Amino acid sequence: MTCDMNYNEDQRQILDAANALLNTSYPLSRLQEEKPDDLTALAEFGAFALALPEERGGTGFTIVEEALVHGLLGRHLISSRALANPIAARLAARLGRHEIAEQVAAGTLSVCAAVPADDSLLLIDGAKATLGVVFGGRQVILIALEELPREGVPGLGHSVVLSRVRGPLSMIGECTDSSLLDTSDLLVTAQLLGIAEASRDMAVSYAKVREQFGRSIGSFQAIKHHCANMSVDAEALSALLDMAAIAVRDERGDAAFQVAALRLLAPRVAFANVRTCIQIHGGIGFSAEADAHHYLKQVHVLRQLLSGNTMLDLPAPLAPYTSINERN
Amino acid sequence: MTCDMNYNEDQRQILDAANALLNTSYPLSRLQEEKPDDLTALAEFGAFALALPEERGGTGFTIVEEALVHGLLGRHLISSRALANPIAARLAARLGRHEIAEQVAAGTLSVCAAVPADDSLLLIDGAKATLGVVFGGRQVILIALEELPREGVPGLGHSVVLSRVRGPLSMIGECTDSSLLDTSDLLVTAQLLGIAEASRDMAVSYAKVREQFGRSIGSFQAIKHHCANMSVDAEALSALLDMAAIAVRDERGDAAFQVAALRLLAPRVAFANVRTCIQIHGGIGFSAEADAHHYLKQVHVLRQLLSGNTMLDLPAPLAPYTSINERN
Amino acid sequence: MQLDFTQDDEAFRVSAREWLLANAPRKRGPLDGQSARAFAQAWLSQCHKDGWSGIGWPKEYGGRGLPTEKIILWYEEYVRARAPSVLDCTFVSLNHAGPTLIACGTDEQKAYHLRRILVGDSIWCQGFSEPGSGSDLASLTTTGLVDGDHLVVNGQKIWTSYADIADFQELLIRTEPGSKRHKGLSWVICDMKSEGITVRPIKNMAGATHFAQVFYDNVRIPLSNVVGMLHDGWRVAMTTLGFERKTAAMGLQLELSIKIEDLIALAECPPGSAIGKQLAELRAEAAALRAMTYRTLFKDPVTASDGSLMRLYFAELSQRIHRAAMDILGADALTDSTWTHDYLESYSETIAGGTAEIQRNIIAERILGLPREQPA
Amino acid sequence: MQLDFTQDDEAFRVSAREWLLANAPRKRGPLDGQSARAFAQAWLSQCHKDGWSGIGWPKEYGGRGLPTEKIILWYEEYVRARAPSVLDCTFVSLNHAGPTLIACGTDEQKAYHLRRILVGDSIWCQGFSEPGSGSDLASLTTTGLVDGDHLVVNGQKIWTSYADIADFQELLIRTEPGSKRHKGLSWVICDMKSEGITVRPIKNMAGATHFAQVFYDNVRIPLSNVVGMLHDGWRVAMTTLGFERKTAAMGLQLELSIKIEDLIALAECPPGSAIGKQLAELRAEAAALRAMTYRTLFKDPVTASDGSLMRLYFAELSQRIHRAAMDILGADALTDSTWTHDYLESYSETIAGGTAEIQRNIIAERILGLPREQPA
Repeated sequence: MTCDMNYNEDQRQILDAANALLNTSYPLSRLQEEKPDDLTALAEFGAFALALPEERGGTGFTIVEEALVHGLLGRHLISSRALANPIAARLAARLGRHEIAEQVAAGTLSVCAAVPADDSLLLIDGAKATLGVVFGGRQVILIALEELPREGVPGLGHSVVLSRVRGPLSMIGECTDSSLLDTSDLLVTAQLLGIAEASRDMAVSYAKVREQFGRSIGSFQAIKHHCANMSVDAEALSALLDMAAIAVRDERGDAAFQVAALRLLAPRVAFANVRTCIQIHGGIGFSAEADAHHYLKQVHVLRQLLSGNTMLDLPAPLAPYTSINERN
Repeated sequence: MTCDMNYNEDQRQILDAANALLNTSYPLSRLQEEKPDDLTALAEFGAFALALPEERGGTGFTIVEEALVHGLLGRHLISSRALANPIAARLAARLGRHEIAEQVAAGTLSVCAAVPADDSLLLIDGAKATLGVVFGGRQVILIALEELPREGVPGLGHSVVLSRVRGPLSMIGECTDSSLLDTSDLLVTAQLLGIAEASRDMAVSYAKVREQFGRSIGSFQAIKHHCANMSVDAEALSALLDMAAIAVRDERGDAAFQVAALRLLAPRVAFANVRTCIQIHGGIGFSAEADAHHYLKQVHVLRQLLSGNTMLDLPAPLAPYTSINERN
Repeated sequence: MQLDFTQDDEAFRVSAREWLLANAPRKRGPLDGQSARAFAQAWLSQCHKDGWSGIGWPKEYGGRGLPTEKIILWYEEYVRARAPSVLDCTFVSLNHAGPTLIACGTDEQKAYHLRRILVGDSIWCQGFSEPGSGSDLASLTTTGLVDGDHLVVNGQKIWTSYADIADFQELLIRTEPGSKRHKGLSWVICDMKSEGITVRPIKNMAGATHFAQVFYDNVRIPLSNVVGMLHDGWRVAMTTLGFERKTAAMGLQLELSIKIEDLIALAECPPGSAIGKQLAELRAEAAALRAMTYRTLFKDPVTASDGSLMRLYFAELSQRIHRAAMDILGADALTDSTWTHDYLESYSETIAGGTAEIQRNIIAERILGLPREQPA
Repeated sequence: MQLDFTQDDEAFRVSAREWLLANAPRKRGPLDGQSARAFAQAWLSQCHKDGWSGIGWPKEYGGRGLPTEKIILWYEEYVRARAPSVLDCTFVSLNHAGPTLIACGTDEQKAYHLRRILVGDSIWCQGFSEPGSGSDLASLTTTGLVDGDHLVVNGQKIWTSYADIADFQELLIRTEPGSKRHKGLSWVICDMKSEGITVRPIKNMAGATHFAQVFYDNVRIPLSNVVGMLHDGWRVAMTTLGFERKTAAMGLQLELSIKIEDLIALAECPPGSAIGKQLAELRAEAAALRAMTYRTLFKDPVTASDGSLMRLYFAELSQRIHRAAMDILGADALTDSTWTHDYLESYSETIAGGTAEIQRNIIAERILGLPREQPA
């Protein structure tokens, strides 16, 4: 078959392996400890070198498998450093800084994501990072952080870990090339999809066991329909992500269009699902004791890493041949 | 009591009387005949002279009671000529054309609503009207129609009755004064509220009697929650309408603000309720045999008669004394 | 995961495109009645003449037996060329009755009907819904009692599209007296010219009269018209679901991608404007629907609940697109036009074939495993 | 229908405004713990000193017995001056416990508690919800067994706001063994310093710790602390609903009008922009909420279902306003600030005090008369 939207055997294997690693080394329960994620196990697994050519230390997979793995990273609420890392590696390679690219891919240089806020930069979970990737609309910038003084900043709900840096930045280089931005957005939206699916699953599981009025709340149509809505949106987003990942991998003409669609849809779906997940959990969902709120906060983080909306600037892959006026 | 949001005795009486008239002379079942409404009975009731001073043939009520009555006209899907009429009367009076104003209020001159469409005017249910009120954004224009040739135009779903006129118009006068536009919008939104409430009531009644899966569909939570949503929105809109009507009557400083809020909210609520009403009715709701679709089409007509959005141009009646920066 | 079209596929795409641009009617056909029938038949006949009818049907039954890739390309080219809506009066025969006969019919039934369907000679309608069983199909009560070598049918059906112009009907009836729910039903071929059938057309809110109520008063149908086993009609009705959910829905789903492009062309969208934001979101959703459509095509088997996911997404997106059109049209929203007609028709999307509420129940119960609704 | 404020009303408004602008703290108080208690007590004590505590309470109990008009004006001025949130740790005592004691308490209970509440000397919390009965309050199982002239309480409560800093609790318990649903409950005053009480604070998703789980291990409460009749606690709990739904909610509801104005000031809204459209709609909804609030104030009686209508509209509007703020904030949405904190807190609006789903059930069943949910 020349077309097939199902996962192939290799894809199933890498997903199974990544899942096993994540369940062992990064269970959600770790979040209660409020410690920064140690990404060593992921780096050793090769998660940051997935799409690198094998001669550069990569595992020979493609952006498709990398996106699938990032879906799992989203599910497991892995620090956004795991996103900054593959973007930094690609950016460094484009800048001809291959020594940086290789160290980053191997996980020996710590990279964090950063976003501009007024006259400063907010580093996300970057207290100890040596490099930063600034996600600033339609460009990404690689900066050196080693010598910059960081000021701790209380983050959203006291659980997003932030620090602020000011003053002249030590810029390694920047990139405004759409293809890198599309790759970046693909990985970010893959994580958003992971969150959208995980919050659906968490809500459904809870709805099956939580009882009110003498029966499981999942037997109430309002809850059922909430869950159905979460499923439909996650399914649509997931199909779109697969389509976009294939298009990016194969450098198809519609790659930019598909990623633009993802960029709009993914944060919306992830937000809606996380909100519904919290609502279905009731009081416990609003507490810091359930994990639902961590998904919410991560969605807020991830959406800041998406580049700008280009949805109406791109030709559609499926457009009419004649204008509607010609037809009627 | 100096403040009271309940209807007083006079208001209850006029509503009861109008309701009795409408039930007798304008039952919804008349719509199956697809004939233009004869507004004589309403004119004789004084519906078009409600807010006129008594010395001019009015009944001495105010815009508040007029708005309440227009809520009932909306419920009964009375032709939009019943809206064009009181606006034409007010506009003629402002233009010093008192003879026109009096004939219109008495119902002896027929007036229709008109909206600009490209280089022509669409008359709504105006096949025999002698005057037209053009609702064109932030102005209303009174035109004479007698000598204009009209071309029949198929209307929305073949049930909105339209005709088109072209060429130079015989303009009697125009008005861009906000107070007249606010009065007009108040009556239009009152009709939209009437539709929002009527479609809620129609949906609830049907949900109680229609059975599927061995029980009334109103016992399913999805249907219940649809109905609850219709109620909440209609209740909010209704409270806002009362607030705005009082403000317009008493020439309060916040009248324009309240009407601006109505202008945004009323079509949205009416649409949502009518859509839900159709959905709850299932197949029969989609057919032309139930009345739900008439509500839908009337909402489309009424929204065209609303003047432009001014919501963010007006000061709020309840605004902070200090900016948030001063506070923190 | 791959979407690699071969050179052969691309050549097929070009031939489909060229044929469609040269042959597809330039104007929308009539909405209902005999003129709609004539228009649809002429178009299908023209398709058939050049080998474009039943492209997914097996070759042995007169189709072209094309693989999924080429069917995708056909429908993509079909909607891009603005060929007539797939949801015309040939929809049921091509996408539902035909495939059911192929799967469950006798040789005689196949021999008689399949070619007529492909050529456009016979028009079919569907007799499933009843006044008391809209969303609850299994509660249907129209009966067929065996009398010699015939079934004698009494009862009524409703929301039967094109009943007034159809030659045959796929009719689901309760043949086992006293049976409950899904049991004891049969799927039979009903000749619409049979004595005892009365068709009462019902006008819809868009002003078109393409559905009807059908009354059966001692209608005699030969037992040889039963498709599959007697009393086994539910299973027969379910066999085409996969086909229906894959191929048949494709044309409708892809058409939304065209509609949103038309809407973007129609609207003036300054960057950052409210309408621009809305259209961008709708365009993104149409892209997602297309991706879902393709994903489903390669899924095996496609379950009823997969269908519900896609159906629900499609229906609500279609309604949103059409509502946005009404906002963009301004005063023209009051006139009858292709946009306003389609807008009104779109209200049926969340009702026909199982309401949105039923689809959500199916998703919640069958995919997510939430507890079943408690019966009364 | 009229909204005519008298000269006397207007003079009152001016005096309220001047006092608030001169006295209301310029900064938001601490969120939780003893410092939040100290802040709230200092503010209430200041209000009381100048006659602004319990303005709606009857004069005989230390209030000012002001009519509805003046209470409206007070809350309007209160939110405009950005005085401290009414939903601090004095909310339950002023708006719930106090009015309940006024309506149902004994002379001794009133004499002991009411003045302490008005002055800010005693802080109350509410002990209604339990782990197994969140939205289903009537299923509560914490028991109080009569033992001589005491009740012996065992069980647990959850989502009790400010339990860690409260002096007293309004505690709803099952005092009639074996009773079901609303029957056999009692409303008692529980001294939070009683032996056998353990408070486990629970951090919420906004990082504040203002609610808690409370465990009762053979806690002895004098029978003289029962408010109303023994076993008649449900009725007692319901008496304050009217008050709560009228006056208490007003401050919160009107505060949204201020928040939307702040948001409009914060955002840059070019005409026709997507964000401008959204803010215009939110502003219109806030205006509608204000109108609903006023309407409800003049309604008599205010039923539970009136409360549900308003509660639901308020809750969802509040969440939409706060979500819009997050969009507008851009990268600042990642930092902890008044806006982001309030945004996270807003998630409780559709959960606390009966979820949005429960409110919709109440509206559908009690206002619209749709059939009751079938019990399991």
